Amino acid sequence: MRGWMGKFRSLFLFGTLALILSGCGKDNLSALKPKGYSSELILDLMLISIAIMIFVFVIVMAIYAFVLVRYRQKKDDEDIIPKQVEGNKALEVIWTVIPIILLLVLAVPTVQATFDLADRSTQDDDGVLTVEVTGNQYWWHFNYKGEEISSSQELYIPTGERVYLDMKASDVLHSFWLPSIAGKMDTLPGENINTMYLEAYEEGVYWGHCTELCGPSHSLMDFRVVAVSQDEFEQLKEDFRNIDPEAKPETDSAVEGQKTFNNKCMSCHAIGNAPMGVGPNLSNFANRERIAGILEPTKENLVSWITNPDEHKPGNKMPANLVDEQQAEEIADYLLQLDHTDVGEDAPTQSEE
Amino acid sequence: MSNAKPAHQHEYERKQHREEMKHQVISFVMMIIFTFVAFGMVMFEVNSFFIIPTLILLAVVQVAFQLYYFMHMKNKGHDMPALMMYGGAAVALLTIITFTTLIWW
Amino acid sequence: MSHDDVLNPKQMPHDPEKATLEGKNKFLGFWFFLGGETVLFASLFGTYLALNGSTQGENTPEHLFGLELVFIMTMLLLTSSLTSVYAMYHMKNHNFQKMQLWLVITVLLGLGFLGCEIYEFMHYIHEYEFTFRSSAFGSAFYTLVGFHGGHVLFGLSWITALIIRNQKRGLNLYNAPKYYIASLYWHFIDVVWVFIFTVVYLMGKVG
Amino acid sequence: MSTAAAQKSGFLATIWDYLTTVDHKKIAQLYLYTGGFFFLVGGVEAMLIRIQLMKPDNDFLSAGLYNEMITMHGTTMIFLAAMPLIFALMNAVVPLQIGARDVAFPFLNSLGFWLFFFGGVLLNVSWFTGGAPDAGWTNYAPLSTTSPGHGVDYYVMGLQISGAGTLIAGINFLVTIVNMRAPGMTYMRMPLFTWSTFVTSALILFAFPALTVGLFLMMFDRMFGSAFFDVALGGNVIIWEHLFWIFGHPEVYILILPLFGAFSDIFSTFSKKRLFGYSAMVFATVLIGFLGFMVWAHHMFTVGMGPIANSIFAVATMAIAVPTGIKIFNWLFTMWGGQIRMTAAMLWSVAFIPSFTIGGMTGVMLAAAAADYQYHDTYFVVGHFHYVIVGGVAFGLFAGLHYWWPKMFGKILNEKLGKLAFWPFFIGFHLTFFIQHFLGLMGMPRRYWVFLDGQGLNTGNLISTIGAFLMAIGTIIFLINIVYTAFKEPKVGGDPWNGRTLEWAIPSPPPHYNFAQTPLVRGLDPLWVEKMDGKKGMTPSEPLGDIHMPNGSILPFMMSLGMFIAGFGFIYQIDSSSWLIAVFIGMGITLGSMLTRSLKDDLGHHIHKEELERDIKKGAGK
Ligand code: HEA
Ligand code: HEA
Ligand code: HEC
Ligand code: CUA
Ligand SMILES: [Cu+2]
Repeated sequence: MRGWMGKFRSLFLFGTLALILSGCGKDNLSALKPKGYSSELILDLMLISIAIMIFVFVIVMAIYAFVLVRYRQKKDDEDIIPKQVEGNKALEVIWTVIPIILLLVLAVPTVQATFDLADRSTQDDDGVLTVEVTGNQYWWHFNYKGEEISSSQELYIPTGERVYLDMKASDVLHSFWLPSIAGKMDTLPGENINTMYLEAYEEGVYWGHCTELCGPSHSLMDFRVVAVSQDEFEQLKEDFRNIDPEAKPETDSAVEGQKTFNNKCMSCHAIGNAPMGVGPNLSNFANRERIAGILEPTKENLVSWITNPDEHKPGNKMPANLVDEQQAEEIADYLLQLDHTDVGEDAPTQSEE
Repeated sequence: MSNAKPAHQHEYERKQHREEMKHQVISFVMMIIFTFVAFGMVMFEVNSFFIIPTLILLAVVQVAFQLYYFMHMKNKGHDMPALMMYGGAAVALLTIITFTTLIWW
Repeated sequence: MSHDDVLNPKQMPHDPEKATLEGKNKFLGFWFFLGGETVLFASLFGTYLALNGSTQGENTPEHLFGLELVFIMTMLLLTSSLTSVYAMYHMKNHNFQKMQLWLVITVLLGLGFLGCEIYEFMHYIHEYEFTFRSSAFGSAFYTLVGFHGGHVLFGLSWITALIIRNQKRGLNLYNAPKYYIASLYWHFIDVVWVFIFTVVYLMGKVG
Repeated sequence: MSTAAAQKSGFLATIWDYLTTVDHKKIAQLYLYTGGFFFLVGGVEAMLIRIQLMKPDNDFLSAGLYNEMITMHGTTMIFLAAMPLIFALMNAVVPLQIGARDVAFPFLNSLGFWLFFFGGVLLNVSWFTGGAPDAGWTNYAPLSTTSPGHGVDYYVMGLQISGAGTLIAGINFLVTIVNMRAPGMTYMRMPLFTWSTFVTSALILFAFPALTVGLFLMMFDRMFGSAFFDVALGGNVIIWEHLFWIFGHPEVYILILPLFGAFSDIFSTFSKKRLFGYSAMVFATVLIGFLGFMVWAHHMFTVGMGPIANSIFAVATMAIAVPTGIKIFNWLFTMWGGQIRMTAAMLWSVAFIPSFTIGGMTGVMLAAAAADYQYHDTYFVVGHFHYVIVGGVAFGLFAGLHYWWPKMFGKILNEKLGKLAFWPFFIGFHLTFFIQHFLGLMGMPRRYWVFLDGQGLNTGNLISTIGAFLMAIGTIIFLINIVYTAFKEPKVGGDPWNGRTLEWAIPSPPPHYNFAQTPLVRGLDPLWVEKMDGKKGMTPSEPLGDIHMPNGSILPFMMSLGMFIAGFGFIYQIDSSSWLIAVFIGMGITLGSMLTRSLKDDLGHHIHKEELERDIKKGAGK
């Protein structure tokens, strides 16, 4: 299926179209710059549809322009009464049949692609990774099924293979959108579990958004997917399993921070492997590209987040003023050294551009 | 109520009404029978693969009697009502199909 | 047609309910309304069917429902449908008092139905603690059946109001359409009930 | 009685007249004023949205307020602006086009309006009582069921009440068109605007009950503790989505079809030709209405219904392009060979064709289910629906208003100002919404309070905001035009455009009984037929005689007011059961009024022959 649709791309019109469109948007964020199987498949489908639409539009506009230029009433023609034409069978058949044909041309690849993207045939095979994704107001949690590891906000996947996502929500509807790798899928509370797959071609940090209105901070529920080589992914699993929540930080301030953190924050957050809590798992916090999905990872921002998260993400579930400024700084020192893996550090990301 | 219609027409109409009433009573009897059958099947636990389709079929036929005889949809001058009832029924059917197939997965 | 003709027709036409333009409009408009009601109840049925497994415990349809009462209710309502047909039969024959009488019987049967339904609900609530709030199934059940019950109540009030209002002055071209559409409404209530006893109770028992 | 009141002069008498009127032409005006007002409200909300999105990380509006803004913008525009404005045109025109003296249910017509009015007011009261609804116009559960405060309660009650009004209006038009046509006005001679009103009303009849049920379930969950959407008790949140879209998709055709009808009339009038392919146009209208019920789940492609359901709904959705295409080409060929007069009404109609075609084509792109996994809930969708809604519905309303303004008010809207309003609006419209398709594909989801800097979205959003300001300028010029016309423009006769259909056969504005004598219709475009036979006006189908007219009544207003009061009661009884008093009072007023209505005979009144003869001498007969 990819074969014959891929071939369309080499056609002139498609080539140019693809070229023009790919001028749009940032790498690793735009649906127009596919870096994975699904997004590429979808882009091909889009291109087919756009080509059909351009074809139709040109015809409509040609008739339109001709009519408007040719049949405008002239100054002295006010009394002319045009012929009252009732219709024209032949013409009417033409503009019924041609659209039907065009739509069939679109419908066939649409159905094929729809089934292709819903394919789950390899999910239960050996060595195929399934990640349980949970959408929460306003953060994401990822549990790597059968691997005894989990992460929040950033999902790690190996490139070149299909990773399945089993998705649900803990509170309201969310939707997981990763434009440059795949499309999107809603996460629902309750018993309905949705499944989709990711297949990234290249290593990189890909940006995703929540696309289902989920409250005031809906627009701030960003996440990232870090695609790394398969070797690195093995390494990552290793690193994650070996996280020691009790590990002693190097600086005094961080040691203080660890204490306060264990006291005040562990009811919601976990370090190391633990089931999903009320707040994100912070195991590898220092590896995150963003704090809470949106803030540049500076100490200043982190302190500000810890003391007043609501200012950055209105309506989020983390209470403000749990600790004072001083303690927050210490905690920040602690969190910013939770650097448990080197994997993914040099993967290209959109913000570099 | 005073009635100035010619006697024969009056008689004719009455006869027609009686005729119609007879049909209606027959349909009532049918409806009662259907109801008995439906309840009977469930109460005496007639366990069969077909029981649910049968129940639904009985209901549909019974409703058709209501509509066509009791509510006179079979009479003339009911084209538009029929159109709209069928329209409603079509949307209703789609809705029910959806709610029984596309809600849980 | 003058006002006098409408209120005191010199001659009753064949179909008094459709003799005036207003009557024709009412007749048609009401049928259309019933078309819309079909979708309304379909949405409720759909919701019920989607949620009838969400019982959150042992208060399942099989466990709760007793068919005897439902059978009695069905007979009451079915018969009331026939009695209202008799009423319309007498309307067509311009026999006003008989029409009123049959409508009174219809109302009594309807009241009987409503009484049973209230008893049924009370029974579920007190014996089984099965309420509107106890599970999604409970919400769906009471909403569907309750909407129907609400229709019964409205229909009864409507017909009663007509009976009382017109008792003194008899049938005319102004109130004939009102009677007619009220009886249509009453039949439609029966139509809905047929699906309720089939889908909710019988199919609920079958499981 | 309305005639008696109208004879009393003075401001209060006028108010009383409008409160009690059952005249479809006055009800049309009421719809126009309220709908117009709500359009401005929705427009101001749109402007606030665009200002917030002018630059990245903006904090012009707070996050919560932004969600309220989009919710109210969508809800207001769809339910309180577009629909009533459409009803304004229908009420003003449809009875005239079929040669009727009034609608089938004048009383219900008024009730429909007042229910809509109070529903709309109730919804907007939420701004002043601690927060508007904030779960999107689609109000998805469980965000809506768990939304704090009373915003969503207002949504539920407001839409429930105005929805009841809409349903009533729909039934009224259906019966009017079936029963009230003048002799000779067969179905296949009805003007396209009447046809589309008919189909639209049928859509209303079948679509609104689904919304009604959805709103009831939502109301029960929020106010009475039921568990339809509460997953902890076995509820299911998808039910709301289906109910909403079973209503919601037909709703978008409810919006566009009447304007398709208006465009058909306008193209034909200003090309001086009969509509090309009339029967195909009728057929296409019916087919769009029919197909409109089978495609709702295209709004739910990413919900997880599975590939089979997605494929079926995708293909069904695409099918709608065929009848719509038939329409586009028939319009083009109506102009083909004609004598096109570029009046303001025609200008809006001509601009509609490319705009709507683009919107329709992006619609078909969205219908490709797999591709929708990328488009869904992004600005691509926002681009799509504003192209069809603004480029179709809003353009259509402007066109229709220009076209029928003289019939409603006896004056032609100033043509120069009309065109002056058009250009900024038209250019602004494309500036605002074309770029949004690309924003969506570049990674901008919809309903985003802020977008972050450095994602390549800044320029696009700025352009979009600039466009919105141009639209605002266009709207303001249109408002100025209305005022200017009211004071400066001369009165015109019954037929200022050289019209073809029946409404142009009587004076502008028409007397309240419309036709002194019901006309005899002898073909499609009846007035044109007579004109071609060298006659000045329609041939009457009846001798001059007394005309039966309905009486005005305050009861519709009272019933709706009762619902309004009860609405507050329902909303606030959660906080304190003493609010139940408001429910009882409100329902008491409503039911009491209903009882009064059914117990008190109301046979209407007659306009006597002599009075008509006097009118005719003054020019009402032609
Ligand atoms: C007036 C309103 C209106 C109209 C007329 C339409 C018309 C169409 N809409 Fe649109 N739509 C909306 C209003 C409207 N829509 C709104 C408000 C939403 C978003 C709601 C929300 O989520 O808030 C929406 C969303 C929406 C979606 C969901 C997107 C998503 O959320 O992911 C889809 C998907 O299929 C869709 C499809 C279509 C199609 C196929 C048509 C077709 O009817 C269009 C047909 C017309 C043409 C195609 C052009 C003319 C035809 C020709 C010239 C013939 C030849 C053409 C071809 C062969 C292609 N619409
Ligand atoms: C009929 C329907 C309709 C109409 C006409 C419009 C018109 C407009 N819409 Fe609307 N829109 C919707 C229906 C409509 N919209 C819906 C359903 C949604 C989805 C909501 C949701 O997600 O839940 C939406 C969402 C929506 C968004 C997306 C918000 C988001 O997802 O975050 C945006 C953003 O640009 C937008 C912009 C506009 C603009 C700029 C106009 C312009 O065309 C408006 C032009 C009008 C004016 C500019 C009026 C000017 C008035 C004045 C200047 C007043 C003067 C004042 C006095 C004299 C008192 N709309
Ligand atoms: C009541 C639960 C709760 C407590 C207690 C809590 N948090 Fe949080 N925290 C959350 C939630 C929920 C989020 C996710 C917020 C969001 O993104 O919407 C979060 C997010 C964070 C983040 C950003 C996470 C990321 O993945 O980028 C940090 C850092 C953080 N919390 C630190 C702390 C610290 C330090 C404390 C103690 C002083 C603390 N939290 C206490 C609930 C809590
Ligand atoms: Cu989560 Cu939007
Ligand atoms: Cu749609």
